Amino acid sequence: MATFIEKLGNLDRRVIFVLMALAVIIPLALRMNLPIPIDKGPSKNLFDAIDALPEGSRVLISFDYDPSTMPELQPMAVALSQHLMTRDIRIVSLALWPMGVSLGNEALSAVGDSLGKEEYVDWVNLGYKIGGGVLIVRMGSDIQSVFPTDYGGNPVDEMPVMQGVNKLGDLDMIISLSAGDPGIETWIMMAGDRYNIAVGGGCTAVSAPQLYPYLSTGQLIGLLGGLKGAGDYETMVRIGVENPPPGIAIAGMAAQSVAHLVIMLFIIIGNIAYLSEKKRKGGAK
Amino acid sequence: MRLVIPLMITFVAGMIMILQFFVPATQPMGDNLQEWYMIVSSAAIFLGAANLITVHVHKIRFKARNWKYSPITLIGFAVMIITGLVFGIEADLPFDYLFQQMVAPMAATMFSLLAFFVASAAFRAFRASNWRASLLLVSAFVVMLGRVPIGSMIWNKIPIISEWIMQYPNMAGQRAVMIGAAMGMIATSLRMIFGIERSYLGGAD
Amino acid sequence: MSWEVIGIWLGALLSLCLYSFLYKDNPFYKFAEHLFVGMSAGYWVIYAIMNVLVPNWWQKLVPLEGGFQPIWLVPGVLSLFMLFRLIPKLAGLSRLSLALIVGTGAGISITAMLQTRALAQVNGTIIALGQGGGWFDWVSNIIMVTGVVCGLVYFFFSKSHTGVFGGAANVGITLLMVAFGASFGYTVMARISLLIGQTQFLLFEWLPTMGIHL
Amino acid sequence: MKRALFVLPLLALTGVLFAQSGGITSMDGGDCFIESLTAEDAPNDAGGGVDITWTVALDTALPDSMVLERKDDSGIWAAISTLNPINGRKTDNELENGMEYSYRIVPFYAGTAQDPSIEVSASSSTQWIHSGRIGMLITLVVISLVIFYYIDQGKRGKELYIRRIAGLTAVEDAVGRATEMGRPVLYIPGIMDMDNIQTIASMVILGRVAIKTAEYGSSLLVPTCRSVVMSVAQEIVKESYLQVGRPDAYKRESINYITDDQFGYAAGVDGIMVREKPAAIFMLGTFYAESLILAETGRSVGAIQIAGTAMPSQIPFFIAACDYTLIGEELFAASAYLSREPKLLGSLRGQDIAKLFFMIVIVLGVLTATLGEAWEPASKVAVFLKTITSVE
Repeated sequence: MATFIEKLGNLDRRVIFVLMALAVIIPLALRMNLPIPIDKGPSKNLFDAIDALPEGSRVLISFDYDPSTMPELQPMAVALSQHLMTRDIRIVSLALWPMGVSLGNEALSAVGDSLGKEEYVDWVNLGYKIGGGVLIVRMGSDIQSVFPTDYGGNPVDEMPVMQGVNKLGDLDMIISLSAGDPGIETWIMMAGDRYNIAVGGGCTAVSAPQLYPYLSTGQLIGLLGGLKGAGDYETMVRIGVENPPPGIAIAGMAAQSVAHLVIMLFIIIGNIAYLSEKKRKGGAK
Repeated sequence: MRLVIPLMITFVAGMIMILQFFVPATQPMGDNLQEWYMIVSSAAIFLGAANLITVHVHKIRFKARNWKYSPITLIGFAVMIITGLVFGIEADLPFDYLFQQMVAPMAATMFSLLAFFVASAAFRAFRASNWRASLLLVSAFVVMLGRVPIGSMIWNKIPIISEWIMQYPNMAGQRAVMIGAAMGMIATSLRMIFGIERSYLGGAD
Repeated sequence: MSWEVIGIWLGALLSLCLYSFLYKDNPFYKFAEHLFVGMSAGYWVIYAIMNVLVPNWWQKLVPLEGGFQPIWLVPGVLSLFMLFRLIPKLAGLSRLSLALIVGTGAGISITAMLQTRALAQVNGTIIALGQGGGWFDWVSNIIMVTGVVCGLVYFFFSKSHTGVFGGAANVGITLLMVAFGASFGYTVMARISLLIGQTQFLLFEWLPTMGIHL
Repeated sequence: MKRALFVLPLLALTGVLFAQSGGITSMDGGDCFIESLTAEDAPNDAGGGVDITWTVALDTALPDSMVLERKDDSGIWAAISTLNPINGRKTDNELENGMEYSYRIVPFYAGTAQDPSIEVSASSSTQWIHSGRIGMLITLVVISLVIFYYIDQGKRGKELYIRRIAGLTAVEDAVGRATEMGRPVLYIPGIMDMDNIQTIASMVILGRVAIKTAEYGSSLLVPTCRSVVMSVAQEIVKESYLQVGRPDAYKRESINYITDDQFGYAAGVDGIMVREKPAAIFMLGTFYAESLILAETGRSVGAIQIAGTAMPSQIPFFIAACDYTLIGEELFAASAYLSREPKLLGSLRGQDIAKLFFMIVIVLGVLTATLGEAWEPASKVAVFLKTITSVE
């Protein structure tokens, strides 16, 4: 018996791969659904901060991600746009990552159309420019010099949504949906800290722990971490809304749970095998 | 001697960037410098492109191992360059289509391989071989449970404990790493700006 | 067959080729890998041209509204110097461009690192231990402050880790391990999310093109 | 110590305190719904900015819109911007320094202009020191002086100790093992460009590793994600081979560019790993999500892996999948450890003193803040420490 368990401890990693694949495919194919409890915390803080903005405020959303992190960040983009637009807050958006432009557009135009919001009046997408932090610092003194036109080449000066927005200081909040560098940290360093603008955001679950310190120093007002953060936000936006649109994040959470269980099961098996081997070797001495 | 001018450029550029942070009057100068920097570092990509072509042409010519795959790289490279230059990069044109339908899914797939690797790494590395390893194991385990709804179904305190670990021990650790690494980075940067570290320029004289 | 369906098939087949790497290296993976490397390299070259060199350099050197701004020749020349690496005799000139990149980068990092990674973190750690009120807050805050201080002790290089100092360094590395464990656990979710995203693509976008609806 | 002189201009700057001029006018807005209106030089800018702030009376109806007007040279008022009444703040940019500008606000109700507010005026000026960053400037100057002082001490031949760093003692073994097995050494310098300090640190370590591979005669592969990193790596490795007298063994084509794309790079390097089967893999520099893709594949081909990064989020993966991991600052200590160059050891000593300074600030701050809840004077110390560590 001991040898069987010990063999388990040296399992070929391909067995683990197969089980992981099944753990994700089966719940998705069967469309399992588990309820999400909303926690107090960084997700709620971001929601509340946006809820407290007066109508007509201007918020900058920076789409700092690409398709590889879409599963986590795109639902956030959608949920945030829904929240901002229903509260009649104007959205100025841009991307520090090249692929963020079209992803951002997808979210903004879909939500905008469903809520009857117009491009150039209620929202605009300025597009992408390389430069990360450098770019932000330039925008601190003059946005129009960095983005004379939006992503489609339309002059920004004439857009109603940009009236009164000349530099970063004219914005009420910056939200960065960030998959790495440049991303939230860049915005905190180059905009939040320098020009004293509230910075909030969403990130992949992986970078969330790294951003926690900024939450406690107040450099970040709130944070959506990974699919769970997106799920939280989706759930909060849906409260009090009749016939809410389907949530993208909620669907994946079931598969998430099962896969977590599988990994934890592996860790337990690994440890039982390890301990039993140690015990046997210890006994043989 | 051949390093004098490069070292001076490094010094001046570094000092301008430091000054523009503390002296508002020098901000326009810093802005310009940063734009130059952006241009020069983007232009460097042609070096890489030239290397990529050389390496693969070389492989094909000398029939190096796996040379049969090199034409694929070259064709892929050429197709992107040509579609980009001919049609432009706006949405719904060939360049964008190729990116969206081929490059992006491949990037997403490579990224998602991590789910498998995280599982195999956790299985192999998280063993209670000593008490410190056990702590690592326990904190990973609790946080993992706290992140999914199932955790709170097992015991409703688990998300709270997981959040506590993130807020206190984890934050302390992250902060120590950040402060320490910042000192390392500042010292390295200073050594470069003041010409004490110059090996990046190649040549020790 | 529409372009959209072709696109889904391209994406799906290439994904499966790359996934085959999990079993072992094979011709399918080699094919996808080489294609990926070539296409992505081409993509970034075009991006550098279209998104930086044209708008941020060329259009400033020769603005659309006319005129010629000679100052923008400087970055142009420096860029050219960078490319001189390809010509062995002139390769030395690339040091000038490299110096600009490195110097600017170093200058930006000094202030950014000191502000965001050092001072802000020190500032955030300065709290009253009783902050929060209850006994548990005391414990938590003490763990936090001790953790930061002992963690820093671990990073001391010029003093041997023995005696009290070594004890503190030990506490430090232990806490770092707890932090790394937590960070790993927290991340697992994100990694699985990515796999979920790709699986959703294969299950709900690709399979339906073959008439399979789950 | 000569280098320290360079820092003096910075120090001198901190001593210069500029009296903020620029004609601040603040007015009571009269019976208009604007209660008060202020114009003053925008702080901490390169000049050309005037801040206009206002408060609105709460008991009157808000106008539909408000227009900010500025008086030009000829005394004519021109609208320059539409204001959001509740914002309370607006900066007028691109002004000429030293000129006196006058402003007033005109409220509109149902499209009709009402009586304008009282006018206020100000002129813009350039600031020579950012008032919110003086504490940080002093800290930076002090840290720099300390580091330069110890670098100088090192150069003068002062004996400097460095503690053992496990991952680095293994470098020699790893390269030796690769030679024995007749397999290459793979060096991955992260995915960021040369402006990144971790990449720079990695390049310096690459120089040391290359010396070892040159001595042992094992082949060294360096795939890079950035063009500039590639050319720097070529220079550095060539130099190392030259240094140990093996210029013939240097192969430029083994240091090549893969692609700028993060995951394209990971795919390419994974391919190299399974086909070349390196016996030793170094992963030093800035890594993001690709860290574990590389480390797990490297592990599966049985290589000894030494990793190091200052990215807090990636360290756990390296710890789980690699034999040795340099954590955070250890990456920056590596070049000193491997070369034992006095100036680098000195720099390390300086870093330690800087950390000691921060530790003292933290401990003192926490103690005084805790005591301060019962004893007022202590809290003043805490507030002072909070102030000098906060940066605007």
